[in-house]
Amino acid sequence: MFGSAVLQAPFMISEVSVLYFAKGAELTGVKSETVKLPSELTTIQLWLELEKRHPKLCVLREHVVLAVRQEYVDLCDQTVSLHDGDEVAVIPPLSGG
Amino acid sequence: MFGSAVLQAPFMISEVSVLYFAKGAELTGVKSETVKLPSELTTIQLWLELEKRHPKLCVLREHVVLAVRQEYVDLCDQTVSLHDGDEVAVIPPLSGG
Amino acid sequence: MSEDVDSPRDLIKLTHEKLSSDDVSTSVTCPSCGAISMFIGTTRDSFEGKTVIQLEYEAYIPMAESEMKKICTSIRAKWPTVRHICIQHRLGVVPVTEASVMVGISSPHRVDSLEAVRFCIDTLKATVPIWKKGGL
Amino acid sequence: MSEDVDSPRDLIKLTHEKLSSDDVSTSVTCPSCGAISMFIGTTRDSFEGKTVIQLEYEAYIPMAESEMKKICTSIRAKWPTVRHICIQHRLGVVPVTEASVMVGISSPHRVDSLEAVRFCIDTLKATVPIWKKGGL
Repeated sequence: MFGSAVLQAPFMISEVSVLYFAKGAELTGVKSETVKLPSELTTIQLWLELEKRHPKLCVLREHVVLAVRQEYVDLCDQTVSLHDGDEVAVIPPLSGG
Repeated sequence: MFGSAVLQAPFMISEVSVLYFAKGAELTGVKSETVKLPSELTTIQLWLELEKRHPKLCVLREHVVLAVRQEYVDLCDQTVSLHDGDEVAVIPPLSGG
Repeated sequence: MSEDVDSPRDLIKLTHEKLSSDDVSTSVTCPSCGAISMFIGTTRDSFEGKTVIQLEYEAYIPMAESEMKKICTSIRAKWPTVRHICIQHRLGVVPVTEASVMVGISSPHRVDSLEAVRFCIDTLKATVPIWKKGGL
Repeated sequence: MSEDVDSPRDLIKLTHEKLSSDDVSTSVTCPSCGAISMFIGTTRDSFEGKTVIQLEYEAYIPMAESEMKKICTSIRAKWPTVRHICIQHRLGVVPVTEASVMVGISSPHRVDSLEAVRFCIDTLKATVPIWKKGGL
Protein backbone atom coordinates (compact mmCIF):
# COMPACT_ATOMS: atom_id res chain seq x y z
CA MET A 1 0.00 0.00 0.00
CA PHE A 2 1.24 3.49 -0.83
CA GLY A 3 0.70 6.23 1.76
CA SER A 4 -0.91 9.48 0.65
CA ALA A 5 2.48 11.27 0.84
CA VAL A 6 3.70 9.05 -1.98
CA LEU A 7 0.58 9.58 -4.08
CA GLN A 8 0.94 13.36 -3.76
CA ALA A 9 4.66 13.46 -4.68
CA PRO A 10 5.55 16.63 -6.64
CA PHE A 11 6.15 14.96 -9.99
CA MET A 12 3.01 12.87 -10.20
CA ILE A 13 0.61 13.70 -13.00
CA SER A 14 -3.17 13.38 -12.89
CA GLU A 15 -5.57 13.32 -15.78
CA VAL A 16 -8.54 15.56 -14.96
CA SER A 17 -11.64 16.87 -16.75
CA VAL A 18 -11.67 20.62 -17.15
CA LEU A 19 -15.09 22.23 -17.72
CA TYR A 20 -15.67 25.68 -19.25
CA PHE A 21 -18.88 27.70 -18.99
CA ALA A 22 -20.26 30.94 -20.41
CA LYS A 23 -17.38 33.36 -21.26
CA GLY A 24 -14.86 30.61 -20.45
CA ALA A 25 -16.35 28.34 -23.11
CA GLU A 26 -16.52 31.23 -25.55
CA LEU A 27 -12.83 32.04 -25.08
CA THR A 28 -11.54 28.46 -25.26
CA GLY A 29 -14.01 27.21 -27.86
CA VAL A 30 -14.59 24.04 -25.82
CA LYS A 31 -17.07 23.05 -23.10
CA SER A 32 -14.76 20.40 -21.62
CA GLU A 33 -11.46 18.68 -22.20
CA THR A 34 -9.20 16.12 -20.56
CA VAL A 35 -5.96 17.63 -19.29
CA LYS A 36 -2.82 16.18 -17.68
CA LEU A 37 -1.75 18.31 -14.73
CA PRO A 38 0.62 18.01 -11.75
CA SER A 39 -1.13 16.10 -8.99
CA GLU A 40 -0.29 18.79 -6.47
CA LEU A 41 -0.13 22.48 -7.24
CA THR A 42 -1.42 25.83 -6.02
CA THR A 43 -4.70 27.13 -7.43
CA ILE A 44 -2.90 29.99 -9.13
CA GLN A 45 -0.53 27.47 -10.78
CA LEU A 46 -3.57 25.49 -11.85
CA TRP A 47 -5.06 28.60 -13.45
CA LEU A 48 -1.78 29.43 -15.20
CA GLU A 49 -1.65 25.90 -16.65
CA LEU A 50 -5.12 26.51 -18.15
CA GLU A 51 -4.11 29.95 -19.43
CA LYS A 52 -1.07 28.33 -21.06
CA ARG A 53 -3.41 26.00 -22.99
CA HIS A 54 -5.86 28.84 -23.83
CA PRO A 55 -4.08 32.22 -23.80
CA LYS A 56 -7.39 34.05 -24.42
CA LEU A 57 -8.51 33.05 -20.92
CA CYS A 58 -6.24 35.77 -19.52
CA VAL A 59 -9.07 38.35 -19.79
CA LEU A 60 -10.87 36.40 -17.06
CA ARG A 61 -7.90 36.29 -14.70
CA GLU A 62 -9.13 39.10 -12.42
CA HIS A 63 -12.68 37.76 -12.29
CA VAL A 64 -12.47 34.00 -12.23
CA VAL A 65 -12.59 31.37 -9.52
CA LEU A 66 -12.06 27.66 -10.01
CA ALA A 67 -14.01 24.72 -8.74
CA VAL A 68 -12.19 21.49 -7.89
CA ARG A 69 -14.40 18.46 -7.36
CA GLN A 70 -17.37 20.89 -7.39
CA GLU A 71 -16.07 23.08 -4.56
CA TYR A 72 -14.95 26.67 -5.10
CA VAL A 73 -11.27 27.58 -4.74
CA ASP A 74 -9.96 31.12 -5.10
CA LEU A 75 -6.85 31.77 -7.13
CA CYS A 76 -4.17 31.90 -4.43
CA ASP A 77 -1.28 29.99 -2.86
CA GLN A 78 -3.59 27.30 -1.52
CA THR A 79 -2.41 23.83 -2.61
CA VAL A 80 -4.87 21.41 -4.18
CA SER A 81 -4.38 17.71 -4.87
CA LEU A 82 -5.70 16.39 -8.13
CA HIS A 83 -6.56 12.76 -8.77
CA ASP A 84 -7.27 10.98 -12.04
CA GLY A 85 -10.84 11.68 -13.11
CA ASP A 86 -11.25 14.78 -10.93
CA GLU A 87 -13.44 17.59 -12.22
CA VAL A 88 -11.96 21.08 -12.44
CA ALA A 89 -14.22 23.93 -13.59
CA VAL A 90 -13.44 27.46 -14.68
CA ILE A 91 -16.10 29.68 -13.08
CA PRO A 92 -16.49 33.13 -14.64
CA PRO A 93 -18.56 35.73 -12.73
CA LEU A 94 -21.96 34.22 -11.87
CA SER A 95 -25.11 35.75 -13.36
CA GLY A 96 -27.91 33.41 -12.42
CA GLY A 97 -31.18 34.42 -10.78
CA MET B 1 -77.67 80.13 4.66
CA PHE B 2 -76.47 78.76 8.00
CA GLY B 3 -72.73 78.87 8.73
CA SER B 4 -70.99 75.70 9.88
CA ALA B 5 -70.89 77.02 13.48
CA VAL B 6 -74.68 76.86 13.53
CA LEU B 7 -74.83 73.36 12.06
CA GLN B 8 -72.40 72.09 14.69
CA ALA B 9 -74.20 73.67 17.66
CA PRO B 10 -73.98 71.51 20.82
CA PHE B 11 -77.61 70.43 20.97
CA MET B 12 -78.06 69.30 17.39
CA ILE B 13 -78.76 65.63 16.87
CA SER B 14 -77.65 63.47 13.91
CA GLU B 15 -78.97 60.12 12.86
CA VAL B 16 -76.03 57.85 11.99
CA SER B 17 -75.49 54.20 11.05
CA VAL B 18 -73.42 52.29 13.57
CA LEU B 19 -71.72 49.11 12.34
CA TYR B 20 -70.46 46.28 14.55
CA PHE B 21 -67.98 43.59 13.51
CA ALA B 22 -66.53 40.42 15.01
CA LYS B 23 -66.56 40.60 18.85
CA GLY B 24 -68.53 43.85 18.67
CA ALA B 25 -71.36 42.18 16.75
CA GLU B 26 -71.24 39.21 19.13
CA LEU B 27 -71.61 41.46 22.16
CA THR B 28 -74.38 43.67 20.78
CA GLY B 29 -76.20 40.97 18.84
CA VAL B 30 -76.52 43.32 15.86
CA LYS B 31 -74.39 43.98 12.77
CA SER B 32 -75.74 47.52 12.31
CA GLU B 33 -78.29 49.94 13.71
CA THR B 34 -79.44 53.52 13.23
CA VAL B 35 -78.67 55.69 16.26
CA LYS B 36 -79.45 59.32 17.15
CA LEU B 37 -76.35 61.00 18.58
CA PRO B 38 -75.20 64.53 19.37
CA SER B 39 -73.87 66.11 16.20
CA GLU B 40 -70.68 67.14 17.93
CA LEU B 41 -68.96 65.13 20.64
CA THR B 42 -65.59 63.72 21.61
CA THR B 43 -64.72 60.21 20.46
CA ILE B 44 -64.74 58.98 24.05
CA GLN B 45 -68.27 60.42 24.48
CA LEU B 46 -69.29 58.70 21.27
CA TRP B 47 -67.99 55.40 22.62
CA LEU B 48 -69.80 55.90 25.95
CA GLU B 49 -73.07 56.54 24.09
CA LEU B 50 -72.63 53.17 22.38
CA GLU B 51 -71.72 51.47 25.65
CA LYS B 52 -74.91 52.97 27.18
CA ARG B 53 -76.96 51.25 24.46
CA HIS B 54 -74.99 47.98 24.75
CA PRO B 55 -73.44 47.64 28.24
CA LYS B 56 -71.66 44.40 27.25
CA LEU B 57 -69.42 46.45 24.91
CA CYS B 58 -67.47 47.59 28.00
CA VAL B 59 -65.14 44.55 27.73
CA LEU B 60 -63.83 46.06 24.48
CA ARG B 61 -63.17 49.50 25.97
CA GLU B 62 -59.40 49.05 26.35
CA HIS B 63 -58.97 47.50 22.90
CA VAL B 64 -61.33 49.29 20.58
CA VAL B 65 -61.00 52.12 18.09
CA LEU B 66 -63.83 53.72 16.17
CA ALA B 67 -64.11 54.62 12.53
CA VAL B 68 -66.10 57.69 11.51
CA ARG B 69 -66.89 57.97 7.81
CA GLN B 70 -64.44 55.05 7.29
CA GLU B 71 -61.48 56.79 8.96
CA TYR B 72 -59.99 55.60 12.24
CA VAL B 73 -60.38 57.72 15.39
CA ASP B 74 -58.86 56.76 18.73
CA LEU B 75 -60.93 57.07 21.89
CA CYS B 76 -59.81 60.44 23.24
CA ASP B 77 -60.83 64.07 23.67
CA GLN B 78 -60.79 64.69 19.92
CA THR B 79 -64.09 66.19 18.76
CA VAL B 80 -65.92 64.70 15.81
CA SER B 81 -68.87 66.13 13.91
CA LEU B 82 -71.58 63.72 12.89
CA HIS B 83 -74.01 64.36 10.04
CA ASP B 84 -77.20 62.53 9.19
CA GLY B 85 -76.40 59.31 7.36
CA ASP B 86 -72.76 59.17 8.54
CA GLU B 87 -71.22 55.77 9.11
CA VAL B 88 -69.68 55.02 12.51
CA ALA B 89 -67.99 51.65 13.05
CA VAL B 90 -66.82 49.90 16.19
CA ILE B 91 -63.44 48.35 15.36
CA PRO B 92 -62.28 45.60 17.72
CA PRO B 93 -58.63 44.44 17.48
CA LEU B 94 -57.82 43.57 13.87
CA SER B 95 -56.92 39.98 12.98
CA GLY B 96 -56.80 39.86 9.20
CA GLY B 97 -53.94 38.50 7.14
CA MET C 1 -47.64 46.78 -25.17
CA SER C 2 -49.85 49.86 -24.77
CA GLU C 3 -49.15 52.49 -22.13
CA ASP C 4 -52.32 51.64 -20.20
CA VAL C 5 -51.43 48.00 -19.78
CA ASP C 6 -48.00 48.82 -18.42
CA SER C 7 -48.80 51.82 -16.19
CA PRO C 8 -48.64 51.10 -12.44
CA ARG C 9 -51.61 49.10 -11.18
CA ASP C 10 -53.00 48.84 -7.65
CA LEU C 11 -55.05 45.65 -7.70
CA ILE C 12 -57.17 45.15 -4.58
CA LYS C 13 -59.59 42.30 -4.09
CA LEU C 14 -61.75 41.03 -1.23
CA THR C 15 -63.40 37.79 -2.26
CA HIS C 16 -65.14 34.68 -0.99
CA GLU C 17 -63.39 32.66 -3.75
CA LYS C 18 -60.22 30.62 -3.34
CA LEU C 19 -57.08 32.69 -4.02
CA SER C 20 -54.58 31.73 -6.73
CA SER C 21 -50.85 32.44 -6.62
CA ASP C 22 -50.69 32.19 -10.42
CA ASP C 23 -53.36 34.89 -10.71
CA VAL C 24 -51.46 37.15 -8.34
CA SER C 25 -48.06 36.67 -9.97
CA THR C 26 -49.53 37.08 -13.46
CA SER C 27 -51.37 40.26 -12.46
CA VAL C 28 -48.15 42.00 -11.39
CA THR C 29 -45.87 40.69 -14.16
CA CYS C 30 -44.51 43.39 -16.46
CA PRO C 31 -41.76 43.58 -19.09
CA SER C 32 -39.75 46.27 -17.30
CA CYS C 33 -39.59 44.34 -14.02
CA GLY C 34 -37.06 41.66 -13.13
CA ALA C 35 -38.54 40.90 -9.71
CA ILE C 36 -41.85 39.77 -8.25
CA SER C 37 -42.04 39.23 -4.52
CA MET C 38 -45.03 37.52 -2.95
CA PHE C 39 -46.41 36.71 0.44
CA ILE C 40 -49.14 34.13 1.03
CA GLY C 41 -50.81 33.82 4.42
CA THR C 42 -52.46 30.43 5.02
CA THR C 43 -54.65 28.97 7.75
CA ARG C 44 -52.48 27.03 10.24
CA ASP C 45 -53.59 23.85 11.97
CA SER C 46 -53.02 25.32 15.45
CA PHE C 47 -53.35 28.63 17.25
CA GLU C 48 -52.21 29.22 20.82
CA GLY C 49 -52.05 25.47 21.38
CA LYS C 50 -55.55 24.77 20.03
CA THR C 51 -56.32 22.70 16.95
CA VAL C 52 -57.71 24.70 14.03
CA ILE C 53 -59.73 23.16 11.17
CA GLN C 54 -60.66 26.40 9.45
CA LEU C 55 -60.87 30.13 10.09
CA GLU C 56 -63.64 32.47 9.13
CA TYR C 57 -62.91 36.04 8.09
CA GLU C 58 -65.17 39.08 7.93
CA ALA C 59 -64.34 42.59 6.76
CA TYR C 60 -65.64 46.12 6.90
CA ILE C 61 -65.44 45.94 3.14
CA PRO C 62 -65.43 49.55 1.86
CA MET C 63 -63.04 50.67 4.59
CA ALA C 64 -60.83 47.61 4.11
CA GLU C 65 -60.55 48.52 0.43
CA SER C 66 -59.71 52.13 1.22
CA GLU C 67 -57.09 51.10 3.81
CA MET C 68 -55.54 48.73 1.24
CA LYS C 69 -55.39 51.62 -1.23
CA LYS C 70 -53.63 53.70 1.43
CA ILE C 71 -51.04 50.93 1.79
CA CYS C 72 -50.44 51.06 -1.98
CA THR C 73 -49.95 54.83 -1.74
CA SER C 74 -47.45 54.42 1.11
CA ILE C 75 -45.55 51.74 -0.81
CA ARG C 76 -45.25 54.02 -3.85
CA ALA C 77 -43.95 56.84 -1.66
CA LYS C 78 -41.34 54.60 0.02
CA TRP C 79 -40.31 52.52 -3.04
CA PRO C 80 -40.94 54.69 -6.13
CA THR C 81 -39.64 52.00 -8.51
CA VAL C 82 -42.40 49.56 -7.49
CA ARG C 83 -44.52 48.78 -10.54
CA HIS C 84 -47.65 46.73 -9.82
CA ILE C 85 -49.19 45.87 -6.45
CA CYS C 86 -51.78 43.15 -5.95
CA ILE C 87 -53.42 42.61 -2.53
CA GLN C 88 -56.10 39.95 -2.17
CA HIS C 89 -57.88 38.86 1.01
CA ARG C 90 -60.30 35.98 1.17
CA LEU C 91 -63.47 36.30 3.27
CA GLY C 92 -65.68 33.62 4.83
CA VAL C 93 -64.37 30.15 5.64
CA VAL C 94 -60.70 29.41 4.87
CA PRO C 95 -59.73 25.76 5.61
CA VAL C 96 -56.27 24.75 6.87
CA THR C 97 -53.50 25.12 4.19
CA GLU C 98 -55.63 27.46 2.04
CA ALA C 99 -54.66 31.10 1.59
CA SER C 100 -56.41 33.92 3.44
CA VAL C 101 -54.20 36.64 2.00
CA MET C 102 -51.87 37.10 -0.97
CA VAL C 103 -49.62 40.02 -1.79
CA GLY C 104 -47.64 40.34 -5.03
CA ILE C 105 -45.41 43.27 -5.93
CA SER C 106 -43.20 43.79 -8.98
CA SER C 107 -40.18 46.06 -9.36
CA PRO C 108 -37.24 46.35 -11.75
CA HIS C 109 -34.80 45.11 -9.07
CA ARG C 110 -35.42 42.69 -6.25
CA VAL C 111 -34.67 44.72 -3.11
CA ASP C 112 -37.62 47.08 -3.61
CA SER C 113 -40.31 44.44 -4.07
CA LEU C 114 -38.88 42.29 -1.25
CA GLU C 115 -38.97 45.21 1.19
CA ALA C 116 -42.34 46.43 -0.07
CA VAL C 117 -44.01 43.02 0.38
CA ARG C 118 -42.89 42.86 3.98
CA PHE C 119 -44.14 46.38 4.66
CA CYS C 120 -47.40 45.56 2.89
CA ILE C 121 -48.29 42.48 4.94
CA ASP C 122 -47.14 44.08 8.22
CA THR C 123 -49.25 47.16 7.52
CA LEU C 124 -52.24 45.15 6.30
CA LYS C 125 -52.34 43.25 9.57
CA ALA C 126 -52.10 46.50 11.53
CA THR C 127 -54.54 48.71 9.63
CA VAL C 128 -57.02 46.83 7.42
CA PRO C 129 -60.39 46.18 9.15
CA ILE C 130 -60.63 42.41 8.75
CA TRP C 131 -61.27 39.92 11.54
CA LYS C 132 -61.02 36.21 12.23
CA LYS C 133 -64.27 35.04 13.78
CA GLY C 134 -64.01 34.04 17.43
CA GLY C 135 -61.22 36.49 18.34
CA LEU C 136 -61.41 39.26 20.95
CA MET D 1 -51.04 13.49 6.86
CA SER D 2 -48.14 11.08 7.34
CA GLU D 3 -44.92 12.15 9.03
CA ASP D 4 -42.96 11.81 5.79
CA VAL D 5 -45.22 14.16 3.88
CA ASP D 6 -44.89 16.87 6.50
CA SER D 7 -41.19 16.56 7.36
CA PRO D 8 -39.02 19.45 6.07
CA ARG D 9 -38.41 19.29 2.33
CA ASP D 10 -35.60 20.86 0.29
CA LEU D 11 -36.96 20.92 -3.26
CA ILE D 12 -34.36 21.84 -5.85
CA LYS D 13 -34.97 21.89 -9.58
CA LEU D 14 -33.02 22.96 -12.65
CA THR D 15 -35.22 22.65 -15.70
CA HIS D 16 -35.69 23.74 -19.29
CA GLU D 17 -39.47 23.88 -18.71
CA LYS D 18 -41.49 27.00 -17.87
CA LEU D 19 -41.70 27.62 -14.11
CA SER D 20 -45.05 27.81 -12.31
CA SER D 21 -45.74 29.87 -9.20
CA ASP D 22 -48.68 27.58 -8.32
CA ASP D 23 -46.33 24.57 -8.38
CA VAL D 24 -43.85 26.36 -6.12
CA SER D 25 -46.43 27.61 -3.60
CA THR D 26 -48.17 24.21 -3.52
CA SER D 27 -44.89 22.36 -3.01
CA VAL D 28 -44.09 24.32 0.18
CA THR D 29 -47.62 24.48 1.62
CA CYS D 30 -48.04 22.65 4.92
CA PRO D 31 -50.69 22.54 7.66
CA SER D 32 -48.41 23.82 10.42
CA CYS D 33 -47.33 26.91 8.46
CA GLY D 34 -49.17 30.22 8.28
CA ALA D 35 -46.74 31.86 5.89
CA ILE D 36 -45.32 31.26 2.43
CA SER D 37 -42.92 33.83 1.01
CA MET D 38 -41.89 33.75 -2.60
CA PHE D 39 -39.52 35.44 -4.98
CA ILE D 40 -39.80 35.25 -8.76
CA GLY D 41 -37.03 36.58 -10.98
CA THR D 42 -38.16 37.39 -14.53
CA THR D 43 -36.42 38.45 -17.73
CA ARG D 44 -36.55 42.25 -18.04
CA ASP D 45 -36.93 44.06 -21.35
CA SER D 46 -33.73 46.06 -20.82
CA PHE D 47 -30.27 45.62 -19.31
CA GLU D 48 -27.72 48.43 -19.00
CA GLY D 49 -29.71 50.49 -21.49
CA LYS D 50 -29.95 47.74 -24.11
CA THR D 51 -33.19 46.14 -25.27
CA VAL D 52 -33.58 42.51 -24.23
CA ILE D 53 -35.90 40.04 -25.98
CA GLN D 54 -34.84 36.95 -24.08
CA LEU D 55 -31.99 35.64 -21.95
CA GLU D 56 -30.32 32.28 -22.15
CA TYR D 57 -29.09 30.52 -19.02
CA GLU D 58 -26.59 27.71 -18.61
CA ALA D 59 -25.51 25.96 -15.43
CA TYR D 60 -22.79 23.72 -14.06
CA ILE D 61 -25.66 21.46 -13.11
CA PRO D 62 -24.33 19.08 -10.42
CA MET D 63 -22.47 21.87 -8.64
CA ALA D 64 -25.44 24.24 -8.96
CA GLU D 65 -27.59 21.61 -7.26
CA SER D 66 -25.07 21.10 -4.49
CA GLU D 67 -24.71 24.87 -3.93
CA MET D 68 -28.52 25.15 -3.76
CA LYS D 69 -28.54 22.39 -1.14
CA LYS D 70 -25.92 24.33 0.83
CA ILE D 71 -28.22 27.37 0.76
CA CYS D 72 -31.02 25.21 2.19
CA THR D 73 -28.68 24.05 4.96
CA SER D 74 -27.71 27.65 5.77
CA ILE D 75 -31.37 28.72 5.84
CA ARG D 76 -32.23 25.94 8.30
CA ALA D 77 -29.32 26.98 10.55
CA LYS D 78 -30.38 30.64 10.51
CA TRP D 79 -34.18 30.17 10.64
CA PRO D 80 -34.84 26.83 12.36
CA THR D 81 -38.64 27.22 12.11
CA VAL D 82 -38.51 27.23 8.29
CA ARG D 83 -40.47 24.23 7.02
CA HIS D 84 -40.22 23.65 3.26
CA ILE D 85 -37.85 25.27 0.77
CA CYS D 86 -38.32 25.17 -3.00
CA ILE D 87 -35.69 26.62 -5.35
CA GLN D 88 -36.21 26.33 -9.11
CA HIS D 89 -34.05 27.78 -11.86
CA ARG D 90 -34.93 27.63 -15.52
CA LEU D 91 -32.18 26.89 -18.09
CA GLY D 92 -32.03 27.69 -21.78
CA VAL D 93 -34.01 30.53 -23.34
CA VAL D 94 -36.22 32.62 -21.02
CA PRO D 95 -38.27 35.25 -22.91
CA VAL D 96 -39.14 38.67 -21.41
CA THR D 97 -41.71 38.47 -18.54
CA GLU D 98 -41.10 34.75 -18.01
CA ALA D 99 -39.48 33.48 -14.80
CA SER D 100 -35.84 32.41 -14.66
CA VAL D 101 -35.90 31.66 -10.94
CA MET D 102 -38.51 30.96 -8.26
CA VAL D 103 -38.00 30.59 -4.53
CA GLY D 104 -40.77 29.54 -2.12
CA ILE D 105 -40.32 29.08 1.62
CA SER D 106 -42.90 28.21 4.29
CA SER D 107 -42.74 28.87 8.03
CA PRO D 108 -45.23 29.00 10.90
CA HIS D 109 -44.89 32.80 11.17
CA ARG D 110 -44.18 35.30 8.45
CA VAL D 111 -40.93 36.96 9.54
CA ASP D 112 -38.85 33.79 9.12
CA SER D 113 -39.94 32.96 5.58
CA LEU D 114 -39.73 36.63 4.49
CA GLU D 115 -36.15 36.93 5.74
CA ALA D 116 -35.19 33.48 4.45
CA VAL D 117 -36.44 34.20 0.91
CA ARG D 118 -34.33 37.32 0.72
CA PHE D 119 -31.25 35.48 2.00
CA CYS D 120 -31.96 32.66 -0.46
CA ILE D 121 -32.12 34.77 -3.61
CA ASP D 122 -29.15 36.96 -2.55
CA THR D 123 -27.05 33.86 -1.84
CA LEU D 124 -28.19 32.08 -5.00
CA LYS D 125 -27.01 34.98 -7.13
CA ALA D 126 -23.66 35.01 -5.31
CA THR D 127 -22.85 31.30 -5.13
CA VAL D 128 -24.79 29.12 -7.58
CA PRO D 129 -22.85 28.44 -10.83
CA ILE D 130 -25.41 29.63 -13.37
CA TRP D 131 -24.76 32.14 -16.14
CA LYS D 132 -26.64 34.33 -18.56
CA LYS D 133 -25.21 33.84 -22.03
CA GLY D 134 -23.32 36.81 -23.40
CA GLY D 135 -22.07 38.10 -20.05
CA LEU D 136 -18.41 38.48 -19.01
